[in-house]
Amino acid sequence: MSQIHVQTTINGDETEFLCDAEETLLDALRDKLGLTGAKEGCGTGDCGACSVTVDGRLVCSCLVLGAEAQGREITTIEGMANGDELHPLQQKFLDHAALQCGICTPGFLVAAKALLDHTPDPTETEVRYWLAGNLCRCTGYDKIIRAVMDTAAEMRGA
Amino acid sequence: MLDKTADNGEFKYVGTRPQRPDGLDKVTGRARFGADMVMPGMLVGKVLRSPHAHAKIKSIDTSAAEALKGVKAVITADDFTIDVPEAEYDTMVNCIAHGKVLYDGHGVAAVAATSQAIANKALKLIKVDYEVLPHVTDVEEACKDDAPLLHDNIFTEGLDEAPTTPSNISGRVQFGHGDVEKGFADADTIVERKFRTEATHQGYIEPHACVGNLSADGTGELWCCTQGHFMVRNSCAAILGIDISRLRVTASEIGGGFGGKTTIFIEPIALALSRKAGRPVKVVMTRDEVFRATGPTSSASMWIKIGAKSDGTITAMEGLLKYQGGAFKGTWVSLGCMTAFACYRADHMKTVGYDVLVNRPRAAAYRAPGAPMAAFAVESVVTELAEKLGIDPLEFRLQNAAKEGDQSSYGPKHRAHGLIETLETAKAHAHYDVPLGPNQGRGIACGFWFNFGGETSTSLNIGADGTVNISVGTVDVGGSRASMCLMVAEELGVPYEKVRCVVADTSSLGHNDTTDGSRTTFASGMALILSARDAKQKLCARAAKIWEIPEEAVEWVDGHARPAGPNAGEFDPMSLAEIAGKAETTGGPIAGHHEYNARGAGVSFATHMVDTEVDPDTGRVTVLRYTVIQDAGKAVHPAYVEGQFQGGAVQGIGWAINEEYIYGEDGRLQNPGFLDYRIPVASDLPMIDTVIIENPNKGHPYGVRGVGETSIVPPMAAIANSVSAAVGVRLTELPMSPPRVLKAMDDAKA
Amino acid sequence: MVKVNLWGSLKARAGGRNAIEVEAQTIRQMFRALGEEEPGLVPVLETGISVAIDGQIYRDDWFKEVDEDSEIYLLPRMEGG
Amino acid sequence: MRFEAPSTVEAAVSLLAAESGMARVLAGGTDLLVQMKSGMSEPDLVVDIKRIEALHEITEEDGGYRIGAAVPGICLGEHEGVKTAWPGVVEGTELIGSTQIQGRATMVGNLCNCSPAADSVPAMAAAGAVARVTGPDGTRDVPVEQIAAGPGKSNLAKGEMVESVFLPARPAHASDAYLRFIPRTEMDIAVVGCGVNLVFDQDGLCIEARVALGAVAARVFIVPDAAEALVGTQVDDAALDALAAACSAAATPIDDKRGTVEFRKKVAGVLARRAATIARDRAKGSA
Repeated sequence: MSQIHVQTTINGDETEFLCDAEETLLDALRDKLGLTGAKEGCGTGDCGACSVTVDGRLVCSCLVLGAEAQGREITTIEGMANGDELHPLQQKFLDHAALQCGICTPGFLVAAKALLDHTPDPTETEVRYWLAGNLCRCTGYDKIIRAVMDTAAEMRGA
Repeated sequence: MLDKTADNGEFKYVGTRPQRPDGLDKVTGRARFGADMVMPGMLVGKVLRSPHAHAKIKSIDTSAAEALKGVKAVITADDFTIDVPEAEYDTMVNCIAHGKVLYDGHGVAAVAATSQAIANKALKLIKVDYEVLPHVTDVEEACKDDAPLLHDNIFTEGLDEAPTTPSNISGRVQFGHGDVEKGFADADTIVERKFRTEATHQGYIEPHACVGNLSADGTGELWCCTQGHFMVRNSCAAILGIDISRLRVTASEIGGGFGGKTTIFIEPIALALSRKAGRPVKVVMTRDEVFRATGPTSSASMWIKIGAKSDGTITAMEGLLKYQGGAFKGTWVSLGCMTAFACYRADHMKTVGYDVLVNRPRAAAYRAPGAPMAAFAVESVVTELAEKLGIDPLEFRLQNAAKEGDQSSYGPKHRAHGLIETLETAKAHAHYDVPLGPNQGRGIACGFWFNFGGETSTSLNIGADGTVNISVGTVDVGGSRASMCLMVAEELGVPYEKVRCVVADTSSLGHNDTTDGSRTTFASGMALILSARDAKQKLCARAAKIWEIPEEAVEWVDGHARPAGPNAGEFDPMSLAEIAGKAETTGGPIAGHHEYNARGAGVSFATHMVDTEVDPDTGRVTVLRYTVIQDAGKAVHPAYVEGQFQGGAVQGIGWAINEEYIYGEDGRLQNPGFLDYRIPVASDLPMIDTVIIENPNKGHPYGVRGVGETSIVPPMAAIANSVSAAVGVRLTELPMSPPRVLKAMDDAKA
Repeated sequence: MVKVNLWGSLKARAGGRNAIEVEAQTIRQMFRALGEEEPGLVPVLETGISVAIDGQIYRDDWFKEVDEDSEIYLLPRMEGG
Repeated sequence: MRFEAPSTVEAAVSLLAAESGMARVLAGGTDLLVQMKSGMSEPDLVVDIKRIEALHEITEEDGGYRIGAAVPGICLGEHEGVKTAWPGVVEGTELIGSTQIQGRATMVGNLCNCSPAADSVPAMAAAGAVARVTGPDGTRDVPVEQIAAGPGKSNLAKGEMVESVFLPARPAHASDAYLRFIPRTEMDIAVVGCGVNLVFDQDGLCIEARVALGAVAARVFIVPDAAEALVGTQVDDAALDALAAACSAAATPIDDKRGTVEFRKKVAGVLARRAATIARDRAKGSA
């Protein structure tokens, strides 16, 4: 069967790729476009390691078909820093030691950015529930939550 | 050995919290993990797994799969070497079944194809003719005489008389001292109970992944996520019958391991497929495969009995532990027996353990393997006994805590350690005095783990600009490269930012044992300190040459070579960069290295305190407050030490409340995914408070003890004590999931 | 002579003894002497074993010295996570 | 497999009807893609309905709301009108999965997946919601609790799809609530779910009640005895006890990896009592 030609925008760049009908957006990003920052931890939407945004909505890219990206705007972890300038969340994750192995980190950053874009002054409970779809097995979440709260405070002050 | 201590204020870099060297790559998505590697011409490899818990493989027909367009190789057990060393035999059979499948998910065959879709299609075309056999997945059931037998060549080891019939009990072990009968006779109060725990999975977020490239002549390379790439090299070489020197293994960044990546699963399969196909092959497990075929813990059935005098002195401690280790022999029950009573002093101690085989995946290490389940049982009884005696459980622990010079539960006398300090700190902690509301309870528990040394090789190279490269062979699972850089910066007296650490491949260093046993910061760290001392000596020698004075007349102080005394001559101190800049003309590159079998690992103790609230109508447990207090010896990078404490505690919370392997009547795993294998999510938890105790390990120049594992030992017991206090009923089975807690409450009311 | 304490389940392999005294200056000599004294221990010694000397645990370390004052315990080879 | 993304309902229905093999509708995809990955579902055709503009709309109709099949949970949660009128339905839908899932999963998809544990369905059933089904033979309206035939099986005919769900007008002194029991705080499938929808008269007497249970039978179902326990009462403790007993008695669950029969029966009563209390307080607060 012939492949589907998809034209889309990824991290602001117009991009095109060919994919099979059953191929996920995550596979297209990783295997076709070399954007391996999004990770497959489960393939069933339970771990959030593959988080990206599609037209500004936070989604698991393992639960989106590549073909659905047609005409959409996708952002991934690779689009989070502005050149060599880190997003404040990225810097705070480093400052707070909010990562150990780092496999879940791209997903957490993408999800946390979506939260702060949406709710600049979240409570700890809001942060915890917003990020409940991002599993981390190393940190016990403590330092991640602190990094997000601290970023929010700093960004509000800025 | 202990050269520097916090007390004399000598540390400049160690104990600070700088940004980790691999951090930038990890927050930008650039870090390359197991599944992120691509090799030119790469094929996709997939493994066919058994749908049966126990079955004889009568035949495998791969012809249709081989005929499928795009399929480049199909392999079965026949593609592996026959004369595998005994030590690796079980590992090989666990990777690919030989004649018999032993658990749901056991690998049977594998394919390499030009795409994922073709590989999946090919798997469906492989015809396996199974003769299904009766199975057993429960540890107690497996011990019965009429239980289905997994292996007809395993006879129980460690019995007084050698058995004549094979058994699912592969071994009996015993530890202890004194005479427990006498000890119990001296006791005024005795508590004994039975406990059960279900198997849990390490639950790392990164599934196993590798890319292998092996030529017909046995030369190859392998990229994989593992806790020990030297172990991977040696095991794969043995299983594939190739020379160790021909296989270069590079460890990718690793997305969590916790012990589960201390053995191999897909690596020899990728290499065997590659050898057959003549192209690189990438194998990435699905989450379903991770749960069904890789390292869960043992499930356990335990009995614990402890007696004490009315003044609170423990007189005897006895335990019987049965751990299943999956379908192959294991050693985990030994560790359970050795650690069970390690926090206590008693004249009479005895633990007996049985290693039991069942139709489940081969148990792998999981953070202090074997210890957490035993601690759950023991610490539950310790608290219950204290309550019966009318003594505060924390005071009771303080009264009976093992101290330096006391005979340990595993044999030798204890050396200096920080257990008492963790208990005293708990008592003084604000958490201890927080008032509790209705349906709430507070629990405490202690935990112990050995920590290991092991084979280690490191090198250190000084660049012409005075910067320092260090190479270690121990995989960095949680920020250890930062700790390595801190220790080298400390030793050489150069800024942290001038030191960079890489995890070198297997062809670049001598053998390194796996990152396990909380050994990396201890063993690689000490090797690097010694490598740095080696380099310092050479730097001093170069300065001596430049100054034309004897080597002994030069000393290294604060990052500079200086004349050692007034008689050595008048020279301005030379920095490391200055000496390095002249390396070419003074004798060539300056480097240090060290290879050893690290000795001197220091044991580690912890006390955990937790408050929970139980919904009286549903049995649901909420963790309200949690505090971890642990002896780190010396915290090199305190933020990552705290991270180890917090991570271990939360894994323990998962184990305590919701995580479990659920097998159906058919012997198949019912919950092989993160939906129904319920690891804690962010909204389940409070902040995890930590206190780092620094009781230095005299076996390390800076006093470092391992910190990675002890933190998972106390949580289940601490939570059980807390929940039991909240509901007024002793919980004796893990996980304490809502149905189980509600049933215990209802049964108590009835 | 050094006194080597065995863990419980080695008793059956050592003629019911909890401890054996042997002539040895190093771990290697100690293993050799133990094997000669109690051949039943040889398979266990060969599969790899740890030794605690004065509470410090040594793994695969033949040439570590032992002396008469040392407290010596054999322990199973241990693995961690 | 073929992938199609038509721009009208008519085109979608034609595609679905014309496919000789298995055809599946893709809305949020949070169930479908999981089933495809596991091999549970191997469709020959997937019809993405998100390019159909009309299906993204939430429109007012006869004092109630019509919610399009492509409206993800997060958009429903952002709609003040629906939130005010049917807070229980919104909270049920918002409980489906994580933030990431909320960006995709739709209420209609949740309904059509036909899981007995679907979080949005008990609240919809309690609300008296009606699904609009369109197929090759035209359009029909079906009460939501009649969409599922059993676990994973629907009563939809070949070529039919649900294009929207209608939530009726909310009378005065009325409100609803949904609660589910899960072991964790998030990310689990309901072990028991309960939707309660109550209408009171001016004197605070309950005049209408609909109670639906999820995850305790092969389908989400309405519990008439539960309504009977509440109607004519102030929804006081005695009435709530009767409600809990009725729900526990009506539950016919199975033992599985998520819970035992004993646990589910008991918790069905516990949740019904708690959900009814919330609905009562909401209704009286709004009175």
